[in-house]
Amino acid sequence: MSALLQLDDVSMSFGGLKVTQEVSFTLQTGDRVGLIGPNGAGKTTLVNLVTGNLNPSSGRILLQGEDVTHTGISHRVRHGLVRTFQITRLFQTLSVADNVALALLQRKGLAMGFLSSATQRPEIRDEWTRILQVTGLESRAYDPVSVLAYGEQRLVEIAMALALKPKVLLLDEPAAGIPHEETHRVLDAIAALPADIAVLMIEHDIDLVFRFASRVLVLANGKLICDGTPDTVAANDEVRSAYLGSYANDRRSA
Amino acid sequence: MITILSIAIDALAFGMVLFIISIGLSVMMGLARVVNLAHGAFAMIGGYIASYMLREAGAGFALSTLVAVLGTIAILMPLEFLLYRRLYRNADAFRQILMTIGLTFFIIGITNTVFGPTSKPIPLPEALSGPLDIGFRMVPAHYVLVIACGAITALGLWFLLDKTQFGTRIRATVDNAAMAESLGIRTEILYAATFALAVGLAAFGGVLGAQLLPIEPYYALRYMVIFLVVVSVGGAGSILGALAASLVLGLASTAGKYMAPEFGDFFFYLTVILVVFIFPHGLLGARK
Amino acid sequence: MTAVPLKVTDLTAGYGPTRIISNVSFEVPAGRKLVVLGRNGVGKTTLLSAVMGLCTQHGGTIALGEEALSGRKTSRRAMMGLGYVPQTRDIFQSLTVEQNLSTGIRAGSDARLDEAYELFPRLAERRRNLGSQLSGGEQQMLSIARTLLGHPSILLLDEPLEGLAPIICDELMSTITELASSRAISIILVEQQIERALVFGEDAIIIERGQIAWEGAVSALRADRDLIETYIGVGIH
Amino acid sequence: MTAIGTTTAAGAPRLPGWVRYEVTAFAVVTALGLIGYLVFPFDLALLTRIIAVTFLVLSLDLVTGYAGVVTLGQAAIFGVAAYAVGNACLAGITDPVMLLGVGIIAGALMGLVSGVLISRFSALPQLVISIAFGQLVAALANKLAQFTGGSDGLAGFAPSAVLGVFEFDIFGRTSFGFSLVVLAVVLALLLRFVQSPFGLMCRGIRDDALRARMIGTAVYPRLIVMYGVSGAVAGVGGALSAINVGVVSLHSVSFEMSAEALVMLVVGGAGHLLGAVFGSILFQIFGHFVGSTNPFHWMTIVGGTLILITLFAPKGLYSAFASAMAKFRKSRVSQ
Amino acid sequence: KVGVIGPMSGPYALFGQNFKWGIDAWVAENGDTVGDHKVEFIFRDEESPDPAKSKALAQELIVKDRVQYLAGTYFTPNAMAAAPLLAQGKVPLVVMNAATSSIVEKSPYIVRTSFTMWQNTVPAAKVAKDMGSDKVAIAVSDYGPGHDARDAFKATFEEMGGEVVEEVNMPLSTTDFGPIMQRIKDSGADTIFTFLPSGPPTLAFVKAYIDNGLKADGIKLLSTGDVVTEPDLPAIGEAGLGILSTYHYAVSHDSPENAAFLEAMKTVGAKPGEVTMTAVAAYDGARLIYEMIEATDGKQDPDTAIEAVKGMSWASPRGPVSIDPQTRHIKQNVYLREVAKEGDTFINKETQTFEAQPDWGLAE
Ligand SMILES: Nc1ncnc2c1ncn2[C@@H]1O[C@H](COP(=O)(O)OP(=O)(O)OP(=O)(O)O)[C@@H](O)[C@H]1O
Ligand SMILES: Nc1ncnc2c1ncn2[C@@H]1O[C@H](COP(=O)(O)OP(=O)(O)OP(=O)(O)O)[C@@H](O)[C@H]1O
Ligand SMILES: [Mg+2]
Ligand SMILES: [Mg+2]
Repeated sequence: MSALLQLDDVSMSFGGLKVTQEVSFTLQTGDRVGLIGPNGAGKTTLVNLVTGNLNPSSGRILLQGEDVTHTGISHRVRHGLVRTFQITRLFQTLSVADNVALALLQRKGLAMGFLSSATQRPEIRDEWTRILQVTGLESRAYDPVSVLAYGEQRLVEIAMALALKPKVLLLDEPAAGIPHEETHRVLDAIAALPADIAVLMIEHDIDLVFRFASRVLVLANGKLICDGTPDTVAANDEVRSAYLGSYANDRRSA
Repeated sequence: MITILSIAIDALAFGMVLFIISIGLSVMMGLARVVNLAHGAFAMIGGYIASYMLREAGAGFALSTLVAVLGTIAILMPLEFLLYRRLYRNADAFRQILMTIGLTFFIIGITNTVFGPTSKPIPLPEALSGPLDIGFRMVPAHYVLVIACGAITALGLWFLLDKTQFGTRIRATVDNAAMAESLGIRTEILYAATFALAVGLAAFGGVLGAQLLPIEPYYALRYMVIFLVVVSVGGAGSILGALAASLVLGLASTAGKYMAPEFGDFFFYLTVILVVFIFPHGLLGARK
Repeated sequence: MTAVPLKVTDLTAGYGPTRIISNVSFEVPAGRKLVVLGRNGVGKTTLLSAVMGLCTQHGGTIALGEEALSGRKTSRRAMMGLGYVPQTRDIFQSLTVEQNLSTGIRAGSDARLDEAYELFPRLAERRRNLGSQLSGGEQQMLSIARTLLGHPSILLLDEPLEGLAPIICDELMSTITELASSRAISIILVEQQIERALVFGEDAIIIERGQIAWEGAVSALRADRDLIETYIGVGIH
Repeated sequence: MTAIGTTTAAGAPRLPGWVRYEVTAFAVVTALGLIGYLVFPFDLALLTRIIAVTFLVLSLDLVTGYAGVVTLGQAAIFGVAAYAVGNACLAGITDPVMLLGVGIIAGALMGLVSGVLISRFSALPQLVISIAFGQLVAALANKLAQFTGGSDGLAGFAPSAVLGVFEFDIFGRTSFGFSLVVLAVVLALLLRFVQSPFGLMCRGIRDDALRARMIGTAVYPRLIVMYGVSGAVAGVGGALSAINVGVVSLHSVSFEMSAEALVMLVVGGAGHLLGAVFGSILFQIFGHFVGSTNPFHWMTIVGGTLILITLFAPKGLYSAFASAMAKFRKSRVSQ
Repeated sequence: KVGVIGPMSGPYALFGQNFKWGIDAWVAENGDTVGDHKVEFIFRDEESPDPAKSKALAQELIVKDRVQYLAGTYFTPNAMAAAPLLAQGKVPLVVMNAATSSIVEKSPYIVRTSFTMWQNTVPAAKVAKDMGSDKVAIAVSDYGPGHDARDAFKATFEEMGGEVVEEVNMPLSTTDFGPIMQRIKDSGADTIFTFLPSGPPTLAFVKAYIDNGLKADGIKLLSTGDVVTEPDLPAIGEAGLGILSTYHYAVSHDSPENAAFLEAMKTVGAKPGEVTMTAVAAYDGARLIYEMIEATDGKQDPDTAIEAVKGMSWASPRGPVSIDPQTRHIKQNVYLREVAKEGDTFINKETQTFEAQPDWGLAE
């Protein structure tokens, strides 16, 4: 069986700056992978390359065996590739429920209905209610997204990703802005996903990464410098000096 | 060859007129983020003042232009305070469109009542009126004035907005006024200054462009579409973009009129569509 | 700029007619470090923006030393010494890194861009990039550096660590601690990385549904983890 | 230049049997029309013209208010549909209902074409393309005088009786009745349409097109389809205008017409169908009233009024009205 | 009751204003009663060529205000839109401007007191021939009346053996005429014939003609009177002196009727600098309406009314005129005029008269 997502020697640069340099890795069914690295290492860029927001200058990207290197964004989404944004992007004037419902409708192929009701069809309604419960947003269902606190908007990002039932889910700093003590909501939400999908999470909250991931990729200056279990990564000197800093010590002492 | 050169000269002059008269709008749209459909009305006010100064008060051309620019600013600053101030921060383009269209109507109505519907000439000084022999053909002497003023305006503005702290602060304010305030930037003053700049430029353009776009009450609406097109093709707020757009569109319009006048408008707008397709982010690739 | 205490009394504020925080009172003596904690959406950001004058103040007073801030324009408050790093970073997208930084320097101040580059060398590498072309963490650095260049006497930080690599977080926190003591800056820090906040702060308030639910010394919080669990969430540690 | 109007209440739970909403709208429009008929029996021509323009404003609301495409070229669709109807009528199709069909088809086609061109872009380039598109169509209409009559207008066609029974009369009763029924039907359908998944998705695209793409939506094709629908609505207006007036002139494809429609939409409140209807009716009645009582100061008065509206009802009259109603209701409840 | 539709607002408001002045002048001279019938004029604003709006206005005037006569219409499509209503409403329409020949054919209840492009242009071609022009460049605005002017000139001029070396249709929105002048120059024409609707572009056109050196090269400029309407002359200034035009009325027309007319105009508040031919057309239109009221004794009887004015002739401020019984269009003198300065004011000085010109467009 082919990998869910496979990158072969993907490279890209902005002008002279090589942001992604020959990155290769695969995500298999059921993978829970963390992607860490210093600021500006190229993590978000990598996600953008995978989703099609940016085009690589060389290399290949395979989604469930299909070469999608040159296909459009929405095509990849329809084939199960879903992401969240580091800086939230939501439908600001629509309500939380509408945001989630749109994702649901799109996934179910109902989005071209011209004269049916959008959010209140029973099958849609039940599902967004459930998703909002999981993400703890049920009390805000009818508020327009624009009046939500920033942290709440991040949860809506995740709710929309859930609604799309991804095969491969890319989370760009999903827990940023959520209190440390509440990040379990994010983990809960991910845990509620089917086991056979692959999830890649970018996060600077190392606790969260290490709790979540069975495998961690480390990116620095556009290159993958480490790929292994959390423990091997935490023990890697290069990673510690370039990225983890005091955290590595804390962890050892904990 | 002579024909081509001749078209080029006409194009350059017409392009510069377009530039001079549109650049104020570009400043307003790019730096104060107001889609100011009253720009034409502002230019027209400048034209009326200049015409009055020249014909009734007997002032010279340079003085009249100066008075027109300052006078227009003086007349319109209260509007900044009463109306425009409400438009800067809120990004609702519709509200801006509605208010500025209303203002335009209002100004037209008043002008029409006070000055009557006929056009008001802006006589040029002897040296600048009439034909000028440039060897292979005659051109209107005021071309020289327009081309020179256009070039100077472009340079001056480019310097002011791209190279000075004033320019940086203005653009910071445009991007995010609340944040600029939080850094201690006095946004109201900056906005007022930008408004004054845009209004002054409008008046200046109104006076200098009057040879090709005669001043009359409906001036305010008649040419608005062209101004809007030039600014948008060049990218709002980009000085060099507006210059490039003016020259390209001036050339398209002039060549079109020379070669197939019955399709004049057609070529102009066809060029607009082509340019936008090729440079969707403004002619000089405006940022963002 | 000499340090002065910030005093907030019975502050009620919100957006338009809606009230988000009510009757909040606290004081930050000159040179002290206050941390503000609370769940998502309880009004922490609103509190800071009310102090900056960015949202609607319905009642109460805010005073900087002897001077009342209520009713003053945001830019005036900034000139009086408030420096604000917003949660959403608010980088000027169409300016370069260098220009962004230069907007932070106040008229007549002797601050230099180098100060910022020393603090975040990463920014020096990216000085010609536009704001819109920065990574999330770089934006965060730029936002902090920009405000610091204004040499504020009171610094309001809204989740400044969000999106920063752990090692940068370390450096940033120690730099700010150092600044606080060397320049006697008072600091209000809103932060979700509670561990780091507790190491950093001296006083703390916890906000719940727009009101102060607990206030006291940070040491008390450090000593009593239950407090945090009650107000903020189920501790995992 | 996106994000216009709020749609906060859109997702609020509705009573079961929400279809009643549309039926109510249908009834209300018809009732209002009948009142207009009874109160102003001699102004039916004016009311009829208002209805035709209302379709243009509605169509503009669909693309601008709901899908965030700002256009100043919408009249091109309206006008081409009107010309198509005029030519069809000259060619022998005189049945008004058939002509309406011709208008709808012509409008939808034109809508698709302009959608292909205009919705490719965003922000200012989009506005410019729409202007250029409108001007090109206007220039062509002037050139193709054999189909449009050039600047003299296309005249000399007369539709036959509606359903073979109601002749068009000088009082304009038939025109009015016919237009009113069409308006009620189309409005009811549209009210439903904007609540549909497709309508909601368009609002999503208006808010953030990239986000829409990231949930798997092919944005561009959808905007084109939306333009097609909008074109059909504009086509209804163009058809009614041609049928009722019997002359089609360059004015119907002109920039002025597009701009006026935009002003009416904003006056009413973009992003609400009822706002579009409101704006169209109020603006035209007001304009007519001022024009007939004080034609010489028409511009000053209308201009001043527009400024006042932006000051006191920045989101459009409909929103102002709706929030005033809400307040009123609240104050009654609290008493 | 008479309903008058004219551009009272918008860029053409000057002409609507002239409608009103012309009618007021007539009323001032002749009183507001015909027999024992009081005549009341109601004005409505047509603003732009918008037939839908005009039709609604006409309809409103007929059914609501119950007018017995309609008058005015500046724009052709607006007149066309009103035409079908006339028979149904039993209301005659006196066209006071709209100048397309075919309007009078749209309804038997239409009479016209203004002019047509053909009527004014045919003499222009004759003038050109008389001046010794061989090669003419035609530059007209690209719309109906412009096309009429072009066709009329070309047909007449070529019939007389002249050559048209260049035809330029200029978009109505043109204000930059430099390239067009260049093109005309390149064509080797010795005379330009032009028509543009009165308004700001006419000024720019004349300026471009001078500034690009065509005047200096001895190329003559000939136009219809629309290019040099009296209100525009001061703006053109000295530069315009000597421009030739053919038209059916000049404010400077030397006759007792015109003097009386201008006097009456003053009493109703017209500014001397703003009088145009539309006022005369309205003045004469009012005369026709009075005649019709008298003939029908105030009853609504369009057939009798129209019959009464067919063949009618009188001395108008513009000279002797009559209504052609076949076409119901006005037959009038067309004058060749030259821009001249008299004291401080610029005038169109009449230098030649073409007598009793019919509408050549219908005569064809
Ligand atoms: N459009 C662009 N043009 C030029 N440089 C860019 C552009 N976008 C990003 N960069 C640069 O590319 C580098 C990688 O950015 P990226 O956003 O991928 O970092 P990241 O690993 O996600 O960092 P962070 O953890 O801070 O979010 C950064 O240094 C950034 O400045
Ligand atoms: N612009 C706004 N208009 C109306 N309500 C708002 C606005 N911004 C925030 N709110 C509301 O104010 C409340 C408090 O928001 P605030 O941003 O202060 O929370 P916070 O404590 O900073 O949360 P977080 O940790 O998620 O950043 C929230 O319920 C939010 O919905
Ligand atoms: Mg990132
Ligand atoms: Mg916050």
